[in-house]
Amino acid sequence: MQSSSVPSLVKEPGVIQPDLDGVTTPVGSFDDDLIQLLTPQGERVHHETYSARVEDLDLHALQGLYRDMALVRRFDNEATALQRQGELGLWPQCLGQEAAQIGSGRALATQDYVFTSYREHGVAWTRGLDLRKILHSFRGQDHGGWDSAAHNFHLYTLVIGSHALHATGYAMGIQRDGDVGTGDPGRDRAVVSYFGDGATSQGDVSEALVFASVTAAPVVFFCQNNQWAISEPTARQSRVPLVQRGGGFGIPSVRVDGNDVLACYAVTQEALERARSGGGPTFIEAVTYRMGAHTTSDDPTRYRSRAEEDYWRQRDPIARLRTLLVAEGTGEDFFEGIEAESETYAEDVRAYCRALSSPDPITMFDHVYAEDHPLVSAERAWFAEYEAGFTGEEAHR
Amino acid sequence: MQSSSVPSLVKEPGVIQPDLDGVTTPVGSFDDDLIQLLTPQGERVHHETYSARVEDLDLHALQGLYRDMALVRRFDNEATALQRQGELGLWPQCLGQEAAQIGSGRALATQDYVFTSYREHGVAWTRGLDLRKILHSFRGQDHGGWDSAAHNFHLYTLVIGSHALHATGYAMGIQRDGDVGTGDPGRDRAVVSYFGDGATSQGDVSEALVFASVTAAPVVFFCQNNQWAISEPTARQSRVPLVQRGGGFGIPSVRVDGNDVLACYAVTQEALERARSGGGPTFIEAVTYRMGAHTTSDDPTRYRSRAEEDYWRQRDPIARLRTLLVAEGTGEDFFEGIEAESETYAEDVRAYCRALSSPDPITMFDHVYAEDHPLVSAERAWFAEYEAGFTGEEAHR
Amino acid sequence: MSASAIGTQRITMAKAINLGLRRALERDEKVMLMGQDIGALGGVFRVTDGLQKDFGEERVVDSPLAESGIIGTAIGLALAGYRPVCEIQFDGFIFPGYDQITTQLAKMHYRSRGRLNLPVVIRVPFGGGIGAVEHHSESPEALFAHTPGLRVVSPANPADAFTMIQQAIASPDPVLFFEPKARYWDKADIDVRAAGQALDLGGDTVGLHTARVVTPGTDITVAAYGPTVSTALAAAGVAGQEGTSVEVIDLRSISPIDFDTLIASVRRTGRLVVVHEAPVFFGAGAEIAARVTEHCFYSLQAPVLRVGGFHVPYPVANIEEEYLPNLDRVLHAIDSAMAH
Amino acid sequence: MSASAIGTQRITMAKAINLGLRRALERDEKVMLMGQDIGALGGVFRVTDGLQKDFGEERVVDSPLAESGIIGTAIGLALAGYRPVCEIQFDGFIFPGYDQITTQLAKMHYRSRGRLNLPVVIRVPFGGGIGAVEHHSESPEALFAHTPGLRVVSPANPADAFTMIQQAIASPDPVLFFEPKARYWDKADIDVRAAGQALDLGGDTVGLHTARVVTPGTDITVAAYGPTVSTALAAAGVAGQEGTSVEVIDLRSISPIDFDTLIASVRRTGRLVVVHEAPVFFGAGAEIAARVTEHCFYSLQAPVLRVGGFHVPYPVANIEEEYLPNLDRVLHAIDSAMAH
Ligand SMILES: Cc1ncc(C[n+]2csc(CCOP(=O)(O)OP(=O)(O)O)c2C)c(N)n1
Ligand SMILES: Cc1ncc(C[n+]2csc(CCOP(=O)(O)OP(=O)(O)O)c2C)c(N)n1
Ligand SMILES: [Mg+2]
Ligand SMILES: [Mg+2]
Repeated sequence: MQSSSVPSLVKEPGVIQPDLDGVTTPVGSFDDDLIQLLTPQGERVHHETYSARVEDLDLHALQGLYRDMALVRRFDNEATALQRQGELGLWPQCLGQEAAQIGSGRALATQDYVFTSYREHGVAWTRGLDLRKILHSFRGQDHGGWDSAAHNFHLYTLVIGSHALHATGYAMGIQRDGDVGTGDPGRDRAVVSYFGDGATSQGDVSEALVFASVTAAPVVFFCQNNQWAISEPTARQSRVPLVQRGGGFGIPSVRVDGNDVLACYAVTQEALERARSGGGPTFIEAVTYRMGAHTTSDDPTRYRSRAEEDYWRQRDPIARLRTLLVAEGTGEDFFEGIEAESETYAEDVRAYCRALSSPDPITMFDHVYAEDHPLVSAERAWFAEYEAGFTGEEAHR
Repeated sequence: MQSSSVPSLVKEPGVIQPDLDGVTTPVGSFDDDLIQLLTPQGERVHHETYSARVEDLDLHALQGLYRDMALVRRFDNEATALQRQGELGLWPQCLGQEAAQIGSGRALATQDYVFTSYREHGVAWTRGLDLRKILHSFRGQDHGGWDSAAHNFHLYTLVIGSHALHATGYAMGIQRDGDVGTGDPGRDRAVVSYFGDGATSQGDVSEALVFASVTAAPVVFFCQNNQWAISEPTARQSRVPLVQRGGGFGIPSVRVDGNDVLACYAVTQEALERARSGGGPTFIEAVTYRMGAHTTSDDPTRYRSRAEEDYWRQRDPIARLRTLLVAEGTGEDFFEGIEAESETYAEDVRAYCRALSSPDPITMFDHVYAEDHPLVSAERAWFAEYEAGFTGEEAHR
Repeated sequence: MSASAIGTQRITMAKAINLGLRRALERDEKVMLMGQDIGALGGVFRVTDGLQKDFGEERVVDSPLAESGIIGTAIGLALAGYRPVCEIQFDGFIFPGYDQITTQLAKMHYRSRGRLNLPVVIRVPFGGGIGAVEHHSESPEALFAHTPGLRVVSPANPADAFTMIQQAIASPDPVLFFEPKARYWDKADIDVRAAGQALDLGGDTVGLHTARVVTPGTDITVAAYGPTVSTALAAAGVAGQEGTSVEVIDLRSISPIDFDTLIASVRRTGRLVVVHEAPVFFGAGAEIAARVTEHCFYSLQAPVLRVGGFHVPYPVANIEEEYLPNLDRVLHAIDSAMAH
Repeated sequence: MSASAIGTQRITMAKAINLGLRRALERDEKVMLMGQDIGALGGVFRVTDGLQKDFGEERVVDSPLAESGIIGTAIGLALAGYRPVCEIQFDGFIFPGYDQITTQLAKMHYRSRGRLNLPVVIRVPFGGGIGAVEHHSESPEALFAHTPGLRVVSPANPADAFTMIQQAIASPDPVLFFEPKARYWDKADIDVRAAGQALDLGGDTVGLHTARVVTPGTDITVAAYGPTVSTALAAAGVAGQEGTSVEVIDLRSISPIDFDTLIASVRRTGRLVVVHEAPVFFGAGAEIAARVTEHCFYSLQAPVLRVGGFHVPYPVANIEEEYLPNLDRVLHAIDSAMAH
């Protein structure tokens, strides 16, 4: 099986020659054709199109982005710790993906709507969600945990790729509401759908690209290519950079350094503007890295190298923004303040989580249907009576 | 809803600018970037890469292609007539798509394997299948009708897009058999999967592109864009020419005039060679036209114009080859011979079809499982006894 | 042409659904139809004939050829406040959308603790008897009824079709709406205006999930839904002439099942035959037999008998009449039950 | 390390399946494994641990993240002469592959009039009780058993898991192989060599679709499969102490169901309780109750009772113990049946 052989074709009319660079690029390295405004060394880079989009971010704003990322990381680490302590059943870390999530999330307007997988705690933060609510489902108390409409932030979706279609449908609804291309910045809306590199293989994601493209729906597909789908490297999902996927469906696509919060902010802002103004969908590939395990149940030592992890640790999204902040005049006290705030936050998260109590078993019969359902009612009644039968000794005989 | 507005982006590194021409191109017209070796007027065109691939087709060979197309059309017309006469329940015509099917089919080697939808009677012909067997299923006597292994031609698949995955899996099998890249022309094999423009929207087709691309499976995706999926124009499935789809998955792709039998032959031959030699998959978009109804149950007057049909009648694949043949010295007797052969063939098809008899009802219990199954056995026994109970008057009381 | 201006007329089931859809589109601008070929073509069965012309391409949408995409985007549209009615072209083509139905559509209300409703209707022409090729004659209702969160119904006549499609669209829950395609061309007199008004007033109509005693009888109950109701009625006619009084129940709903009506009937008659086209094994008849037996253990004179599809894929058209639970097979089951 | 060199050892069910897969890979070079993360990681449950290392990336394949793709390409590979064994990561993620299973895998043999076989096995870790998040605790077996052309089985202990996975792979028909994930870490002593030899000789082993009387009893039969067999056994123990003699039957196969064994038992005991985790409504218990009642109408002292999931989506982990058909609920059903 010659799975690494690359066909060589002459470029000519009628022949689409895909950019096959991705095949030989080792997983985890950067390519040249990546939008970047801030290097791993924390230096600004000029970009003809995108630099303008971060010009209005003054030092205060940059510090805000730093705070976002730092607090989300602290939250994420605390949740991981809580899982280790047996307080959560499972935790999917967003460690390492803070720039992709905060950068894109901060480009959103209040009226925009977001659909995600299960790892987008940073995006949730930008939507004003009380992150502690995310713990509910990983503690086994709730399948959802928050009021999605209150935050324009949909519940996490665990079936990979499904929500890309929900996002597209929601965007089709926005079109029908007339909330696209009015020019009113308080009215025009768009949707962002976040998913991973692995998700791009699911038929549903491709179908979402079809529907979004042919309807010119105001939706941004934000693919966090964190190099891994559990134990499978991105090369198991695509021979070419994922950014090419969007183009194949007629969707303008952009590849961005996902560990560069400024670049993520800029490209997402542009894509959202296009969507809100009626320009249709955009596909963004944010090249980032899952610095932690897939979830707390995972064991990455089985499938990836320490060297690779080290390589990416050098590209930590928070560290590089810190370097920039320092270079642009932020004092140590700022960072100490964030540190202190993080600790208080973590303590609060811990206490909140521990105080959560299990739902009453009878609630399992709630909300199966919005309207009355005789079978559910009968089973609920049976269960209540059955449970009532257990008193003292009798229980469990 | 601004479904026709096209976003304008500056081309720059990191930004994939899809070719959005397809959006404004009216459905049914040709684009420039189409591989063509024979014009609608029947004149040869030179093509740097592909002309060489038809050089060895002498007049005799061209006449053979003509005969293929003419007989397949005659068969197809006869089947349509048989449906009108109540001899078939349904018939999906291949009218107008003969060049795409014969051109590509004649590029196949015996050991190649083919998966199709339900309209590929022309391809079936090139595989040596007795086309009359196709009538079985449309007469309601069989779900399949032929021995696929005997012809390396799989049964028709009616669930749109499903078989693109079967084709890819089969190609993965060929890789495991070591029948790729050996250099032995009698051994190296490839698979072709035929599907329509509508099918490209199905998740399964996209997933097939993923699997084929990452495994470099020896499979050619041959998409007959006949402009319609029942009543929906190709624009309902894609904003851009379908040929771009393949590139997005890292698959070399080519767009060919699907009514040009020579061009179809040439591009398929190239793609097959690449696949057999280990170069992986190719995506071919053959731009053609469904000159008839979707099936005999369909009524195209509800959704498309006479003008459009006229436009395409000018581009009839058979007529243009005839012009070429005449120009290159074929006499009227040849065409008369084909005419006569067609009539004999049609009569034979008619007689065969009419002579087909219904299967015995008890056979419905055959081949549900390859191994014994107690429930099927019990139901079969019950049915036999039950049927035996009906004698004379008793039946239907 | 406003549906409400029509009054009593003799219409087919296909037309009745068309009028029901039209009324739903008229009454609630959030209602929209999606599916393959439902626009200019009016659907392969012409059930949506004329609706795109009258309500526009935004409300009657020709979707790309992808069932998961249709149902998945319908979920998103429902989250955005719309009430999508999806047409699946044929029963056998619902399966690419099965994941969205089973893991998303059915569970979103529960997942969100009741905060989110998904009022999505999925219309599925189903069943056999039309001489079709593979995948065009299936009865997959059991594959949806087993999943909590979904409602599954099937009308058996034009009047019910007209009413039930509107009730399904009005439901805040997802509804699988199985249309017996072999009955599409059956005609009945319907006073569309009266039926519509009754519906508007929430009054006189039978609930979406209520079974109906179509023919009262005393010796045996025959329960059916969708395409087999007319077979059951025919059997009742023949059996009646032969001296057996058959009570025919049109279940109308497969999830939930109106067991109250069913149990009350069986307590009276003491015998039950269930008829459906789907394979008997793990079919609706199994659930009905199990539950009715549990509740009527001492009233039953004979075991509940099931008449339905065999454990074979839907066979070729030439022999489908022998596969289908036809008049003779229902009569045979009635005889067997009576002889017990 | 060759599995056949091992001899008696105390192993988990996960390990037993691993050894069964290893033997199958050793014996037939056409056998191959496909799935997400089954290579270097060994699968999320480590069932395929070490197999890619020993058999190579061509035979133990990490697939792209797409269940339809996995099953669809497995069909193609089977057509090309291979015997693919697909791992679905969790029960709740089989649905994107449902179309390929239902319309293609189940029907190809029939469609081709027996010319084509699809010896594909789909391994599905299923069931609850492991404190997981949504979609990770489902029991969808009924959604496959209803479809003719598929075989559906579930082992309840390590020894059966070892044998049955090999029988499933040897079957010329497609097999859905439901592995009770809550039992993956249950241990038992198995003489792998003896079991393997018995299998090779086609001798001493129980057929893939044969039910087994695990504990004989005289007062009542309790039928279970997969994860609920151990619950049934526990209930039999408690009930026995209280004077009720319970016969426990491990069904092992859900399609086909070994009704001969079941009916013979119920004719003796006169009572039957069926236990499964899947929702009761349209679940396996319905088919069992319906058919057993039909055949044992005069032997049954009480209606067949079903203990299973409620008509709600699988609930949150904190309260799953109350949802699951646990010891108390099985005992309660036994009491009810005995009291009838
Ligand atoms: C349909 C489906 N199949 C399998 C899984 C199991 N699963 C959970 S996460 C995951 C990998 C996802 O990878 P990716 O899309 O890259 O997202 P990431 O976890 O890296 O953020 C898999 C296979 C699932 N959740 N849904
Ligand atoms: C999964 C599925 N959905 C719907 C259908 C109904 N259907 C049959 S043919 C067809 C259109 C196919 O269009 P295209 O792929 O362009 O092929 P063509 O008929 O033009 O050759 C549709 C929607 C089907 N067969 N399968
Ligand atoms: Mg990933
Ligand atoms: Mg087409």
